[in-house]
Amino acid sequence: MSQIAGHLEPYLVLAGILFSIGAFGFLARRNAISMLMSIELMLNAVNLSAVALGVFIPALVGQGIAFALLIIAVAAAEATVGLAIVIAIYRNRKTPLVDEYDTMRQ
Amino acid sequence: MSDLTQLIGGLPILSMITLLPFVGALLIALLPSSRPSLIRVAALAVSFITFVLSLLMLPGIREFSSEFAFSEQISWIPSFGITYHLGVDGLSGALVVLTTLLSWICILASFGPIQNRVKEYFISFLILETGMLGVFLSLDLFLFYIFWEIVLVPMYLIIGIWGGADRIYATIKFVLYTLVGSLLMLVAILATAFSHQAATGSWTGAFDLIALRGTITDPTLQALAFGAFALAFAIKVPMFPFHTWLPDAHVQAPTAGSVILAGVLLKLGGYGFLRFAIPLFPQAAQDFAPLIIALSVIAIIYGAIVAIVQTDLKKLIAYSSVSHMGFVTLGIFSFNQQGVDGAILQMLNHGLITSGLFLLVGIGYERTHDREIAKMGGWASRTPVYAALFGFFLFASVGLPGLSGFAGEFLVLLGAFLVNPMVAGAATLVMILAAVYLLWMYQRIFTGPLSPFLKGLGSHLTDVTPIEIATLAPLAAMIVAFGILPSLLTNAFATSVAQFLMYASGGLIQ
Amino acid sequence: MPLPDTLPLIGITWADALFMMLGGVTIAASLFVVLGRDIIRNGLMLILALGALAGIYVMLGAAILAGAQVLVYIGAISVLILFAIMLTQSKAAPAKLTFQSQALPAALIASLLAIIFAITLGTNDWKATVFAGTPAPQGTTSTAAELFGPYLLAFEVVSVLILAAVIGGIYLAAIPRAGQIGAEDDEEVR
Amino acid sequence: MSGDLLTIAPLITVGLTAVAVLLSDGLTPNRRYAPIAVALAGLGLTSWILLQQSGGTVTALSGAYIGGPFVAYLGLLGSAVVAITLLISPDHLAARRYPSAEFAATLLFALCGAILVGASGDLVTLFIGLELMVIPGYILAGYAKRDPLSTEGAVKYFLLGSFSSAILLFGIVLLWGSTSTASLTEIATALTAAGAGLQPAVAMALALITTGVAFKIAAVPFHYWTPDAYQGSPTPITGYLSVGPKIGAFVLMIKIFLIALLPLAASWIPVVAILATATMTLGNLVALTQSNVKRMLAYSSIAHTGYLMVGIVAAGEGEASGIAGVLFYSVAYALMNLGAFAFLTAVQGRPGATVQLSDLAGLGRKHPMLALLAALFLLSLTGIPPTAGFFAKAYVILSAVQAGGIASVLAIVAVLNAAIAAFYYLRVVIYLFMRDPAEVEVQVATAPLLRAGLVVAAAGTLLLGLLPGGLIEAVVKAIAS
Repeated sequence: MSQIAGHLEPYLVLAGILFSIGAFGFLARRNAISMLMSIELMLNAVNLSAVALGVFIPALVGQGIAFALLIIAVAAAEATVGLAIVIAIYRNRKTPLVDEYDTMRQ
Repeated sequence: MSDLTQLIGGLPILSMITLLPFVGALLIALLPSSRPSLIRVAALAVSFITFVLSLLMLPGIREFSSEFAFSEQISWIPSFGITYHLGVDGLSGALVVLTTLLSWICILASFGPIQNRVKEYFISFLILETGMLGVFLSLDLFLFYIFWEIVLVPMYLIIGIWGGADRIYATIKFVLYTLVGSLLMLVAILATAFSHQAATGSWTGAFDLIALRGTITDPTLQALAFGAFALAFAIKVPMFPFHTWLPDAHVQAPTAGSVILAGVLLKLGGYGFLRFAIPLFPQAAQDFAPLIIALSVIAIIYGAIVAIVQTDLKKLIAYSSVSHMGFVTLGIFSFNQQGVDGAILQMLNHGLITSGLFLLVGIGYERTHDREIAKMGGWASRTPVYAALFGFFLFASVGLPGLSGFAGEFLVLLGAFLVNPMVAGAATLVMILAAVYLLWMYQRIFTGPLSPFLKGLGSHLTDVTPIEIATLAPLAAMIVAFGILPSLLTNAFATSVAQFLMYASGGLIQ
Repeated sequence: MPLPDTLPLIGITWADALFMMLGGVTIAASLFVVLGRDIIRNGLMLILALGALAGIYVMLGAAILAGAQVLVYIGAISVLILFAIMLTQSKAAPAKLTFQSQALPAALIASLLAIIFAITLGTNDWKATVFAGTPAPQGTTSTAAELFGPYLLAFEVVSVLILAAVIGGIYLAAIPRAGQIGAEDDEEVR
Repeated sequence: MSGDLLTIAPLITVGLTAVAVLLSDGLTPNRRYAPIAVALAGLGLTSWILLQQSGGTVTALSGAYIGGPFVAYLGLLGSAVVAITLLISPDHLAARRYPSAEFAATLLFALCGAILVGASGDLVTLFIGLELMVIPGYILAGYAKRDPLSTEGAVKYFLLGSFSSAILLFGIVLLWGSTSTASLTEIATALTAAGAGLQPAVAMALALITTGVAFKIAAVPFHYWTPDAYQGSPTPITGYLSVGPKIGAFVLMIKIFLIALLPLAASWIPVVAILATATMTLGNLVALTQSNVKRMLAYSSIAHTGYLMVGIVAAGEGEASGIAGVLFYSVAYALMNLGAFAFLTAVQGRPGATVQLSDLAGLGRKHPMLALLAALFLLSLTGIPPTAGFFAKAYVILSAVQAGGIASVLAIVAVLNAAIAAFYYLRVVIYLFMRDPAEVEVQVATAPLLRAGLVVAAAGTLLLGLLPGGLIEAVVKAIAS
C-alpha cells in the first residue's frame, strides 16, 4: 500500500515548494532571463497542482490535464513575447540585468 | 415629465437669467480676440440684460404668496430622481439681483484694468455669473452642488491669470480650502439622498430640497450631514478659523475679482446655511448653534482687530469682511426673526458696501500702483470726489445709522441679545472700537498734508472718471435707499424668513 | 522474477520511491536554477526540472501531458531561453550571476511561503480519491472531451493568443530591413 | 452550434479584423493609415453586433461564454478605447518610424481578450481571456523597440505581469480544485454550501488571487512596476495601457470577487478596503511630487485605481450600485485619461521629447484650443462638474455611502484624496494658463487623426458631464443580468 504516491497532498506540497522556489528566484535574481526562468518554475508548479487535482478529485477527472495543456500553451506565448522583449532591450542596453534598467529613476 | 410652471409670458425666466451669461460667454468665444473693445461691450451688454431680466422677476416675487414664486423643474437624471429644479423666493431673489447688479458693475470696472487676454477674462466672468446665479436658484441638491463647483473654476482662473504677484499661491489655497469643504458636502448630499431613498423606497425627490425638508429624522445622519454642509459653507463665508484663504485671495485678485468675491461669493455660504443646511437638518443646527455663535463672535472680534493692524489697504478690507460676515452667521444662528432678518440684510449690505470699497481701492491702485497705508496722506486735497466716495462707503461699512450697514448689524445684535446678551455686548463693543480705528485710518490717508509719495505721482493722481462713478453710483444709491427704508428689503423676504424659522424650529417641535 | 512490492530493506513502495526521486530531482534542479551562478547551467537545470516533472505526470497517468511538457516546455520554451541566454551573453554581462540586495528577505519570504503552502495544502480536506499504487492512466478521451467540450472556447482562443504573441515577438525581436518602416537607418530617431 | 457562433460573433469579428489588418498591410505595405482604416471599420462592425446583443443574456459553448448587456457594455467601451487609441497613435509612431499595422493588430487582439474576460463564465476561459488581454500589452509597452526607455518599461511590465499571472493562476487552480468546478456561479454555490468556515486551501486561493489581482490593477503596494512601464512606453500607448488593461483587470475583479467569491465577501472586503485606501492616498501623494507630466499621470492613474476599488468594496457589501459605479467610472476614466494622454502626445511633437511640467508653461497662449481641451480633461480627472469625472466620482461615492460600513469610510477617504488630486491636476492648468511661456517650447504636432481623437474624448467627457442619464441607464441594464 502506497503511503505517498497514491495521495493527492504530496503532489500539492511539492507544487507549493516548487512555486516558492520560483517566487524566490523572481524576487532575488537580477537577470531578466533568470527571472523569466523563475516564472516558468512557478507556472510548472501550478501545472503540477492542476494535474494532481484533476487526477485525484473525481469531479475534475479530465479537466486537470486539459487545463494544464492550456496553461502550457499560454506559457509558451508568454515566453515568446518575454524573450523578444529581452532581445530588444539587449540591443539597446547591452545588458540583461534588470536593476541596471533605471534610466527613469534619475 | 417636463413641468415648466409659472412662467412670465410663457418663458422660463429663471433658466433665462441663469443661462444667459453662459450663452453670452459662448458667443464671446466666437468673437475674434483682436477686437477687445467689442468683447468688452458684448460682455457688458449680456450682463446688463441679465440684470434687467432679474429686475423683471422681482414684482412677481411679491405677487405670489407661496414660498417659491417661480419654479422650473425638468427631469435630468431620472435613475436617481435628480431634476433640473430652479426656484426663487424673496431671499434668493434679492441675492440674484445683487449678483446681476455686481456682475455688470464688475464688468464695467474691468474695462480699464484688464488689458491682456481680454476675451478669456470676460468668458470666465460670465461663466462665473452663471455659476453664482445657479447656486442661488437651485432647489435640487445635486444641481446646487454642480453650480457650487462651477463657481470655483472661473474664480480660480480670474485670480490665477489676472491676479497679483503671488496669485498662484492664493489660487491654490482658495481651491483647496473650498474643495475640501465642498467634497465632504457632496458625500453628505449623497448620504441624505440615499437615506430618503431607503426610507421611501424610491429615488423620486431624493435630491429635491422641498421634498427633503423635514423628512430627515435620523440624528446621526443629521449631525454628520450638517457638519459636512456647515464646513463647506463656513469655508465660503468664511468663518473663523477657516478664513485664512480670504485675505490672500482678495489681495491677489484683480479688482473685479475682489468685488465679486466679497460681494457675492461670500454670500454663497450664508445662503447655503439659510436655504439648505438648517432647513434640512434643524435638530443638528440647533445643537451646533452654540459653537457657531462662538466662532461668529470670535470672527467679529478677530477680524476687526486684525484689520486694525494691516498695512495693506486691500487686506484691511478683507479682514473687515471676516468681521462683517461674522454678523451673518451670528444672526442666522440666533434663530429669531430679528437675527435672521439682520443676517440677510447684512449679507446684502455687505455685498453693496464692500464691493464699493474694493472698487475704490482698485481705483486708487490704478493711479498709485500701491496700497500701503503708510505711504498715503492728504489724498483728499488732490481728489476730493474720490475721497468723498471713499468716506461714504467707509461710513456705511462701520454701520453709520442712516446708511444700510447699520440696520443689518443692529438687527443682528438685537437678535443675538435675545439669545445671549453677553455675546451681543461683546460684539457691540468691538464693533465700536473698530469703527473708531477705521475712521482714524481714513483720516491718515485722506486728510492732512499731501504725502511725498502721492506728491511724486504728480498729474497721475487724477480724480474718479465718469465710468468709475457709473460703477459706484448704483451702489451708493442703494446704500442710502436701504439705509433709510430697510423695510423695503425685509418685506421682500418676510415669507422666506418665516419659512426658514418654521423649518429651523422643526427639529424642536417634532 | 517479479519485483517485490516494496523496496528491499527500507520498505517503501516502488511508486513512493519513484515519486520521492522525481520530486527530489525537481526540487534540487529548480533550486539550482534560482541559486546557481552560471546562467547557462541554470538553463540546463531548468530542463532537468521540467523533465522530472514530466516523469511525475507519467506517474499520475497523464502521459499526454508529459508529451506536451517534453515537446513544448523542453523542446521549445527552454531551447528558446537557452538561445536568448547565448545571445545576450557578452563581456558587459558578468558570467557569474549576482543577486539583488533584497535576496535575503526574499529567501525568508519564500521559505515562509513554502511552509504555509505545505500546511494549508497538506491539511486541506480535498475529498480526494486515494489510490493503492499510482493512479490509473488517464484516458485521452476524457481530456479530449473536456478540451472540445467546456474548454473549446479557451482552446480556440489560445491559438489566437499564440498568433498574437508570435506576431508581436517577431516584431520586437526582428531587425527591419533597410528602407522599411521601422528601419534603423537613423539611430537618433526614436 | 451556429447559435453559439452568433453569440460569440463579437469575438470572431475582432479576431478576424486583426487578421485583416495584417493582411491589408501585406497587400499595401507601408501605408500609415490603411491598417487603421481597416481596424476602425472592424470596430464599427463589432460595435454594431454588440448593440444587437445588448438585449438579453445568452449563454454559449457550455457556459464558457455569457453574452448579453454586460458584455455589450464592456465591448463597446473596449472598442471605444481601442478606437481612440488608434486615432491618437499612428502619427506619433510614424514620426518615430514605427509601423502601424502590427500596432493595430496587437490592440485588436487585446480587445479580443478583454471581451472574453467580460463574457467568460468559468475560470479557465477567464484566465485565457486575461492573458490574451495582457500579453499584447507587453508588446505594446515595448513597441518603440529602439528606445531604451520603452524596452526597459516593457521588460518590467512583462516580468511583473507574468509573475502576477502565475500567482493569480495558482489561486485559480486551488479555487477550482477545492470547489470541484470551474464555473463562476457554481463556485459561489459551492462556497455558500461550504458554510462559514474557510477551508485552508480556499483561504490560500483567496490570498493568491487577491495578490495577483492587486498586481494586475496596480494597487499599492503592488504598483511599483506601473510608473516605469507607463513612462517608458510611447505616450499614446501609455494612455492605452493605463486604461485598457486596467479596466479589463477590474472586470476580472468583478467576475472573480463579485460573482465567484461573493460568499467570502466578509473575508476579502477588509483587505480590499485597506488596499484601496493605500492606493488612493499613496498614488496621489507621489503624483504630487512628480515634475514629469507623464509620470505624474502614471501615479494619478494609480489613485484612480483606488477610487474604482471603492466601488468594488461597496459591491462586496451587497450594494449592486457599486458595480454600476465601477462601470460608469470606467467609461469616464477611459475618456478623460485617454484625452489627457492624447494631449501629451500632441505636445510631444519632436521625437525623443519628454514633457516636464515647466515645458507646458504658457501653452494656453500659443495653442488656446489644445490647452482648453487639456484643462477639460484635467478638470474631469479632478472631478469638477460638469464633467464625466465628477459624475463618476459621485456615483462611486453614492454606492459607497449606500453600502455603509467600511465602504462609507472609504467614501470620505476618496473625497479627501480628490482634494489632494486637485492640487496636482490644477497645477498643470496653472502652467498652461498662468505662467509665462517657457524658454524651450514644446513642439506641438496635431495631425488630423490626433485631433479627431482629442475631440472625441473631449466630447464624451463633456457630454457625460451634462447628460449622464443615458449611460446610467445603460449601466443599470448591464448589471441587471
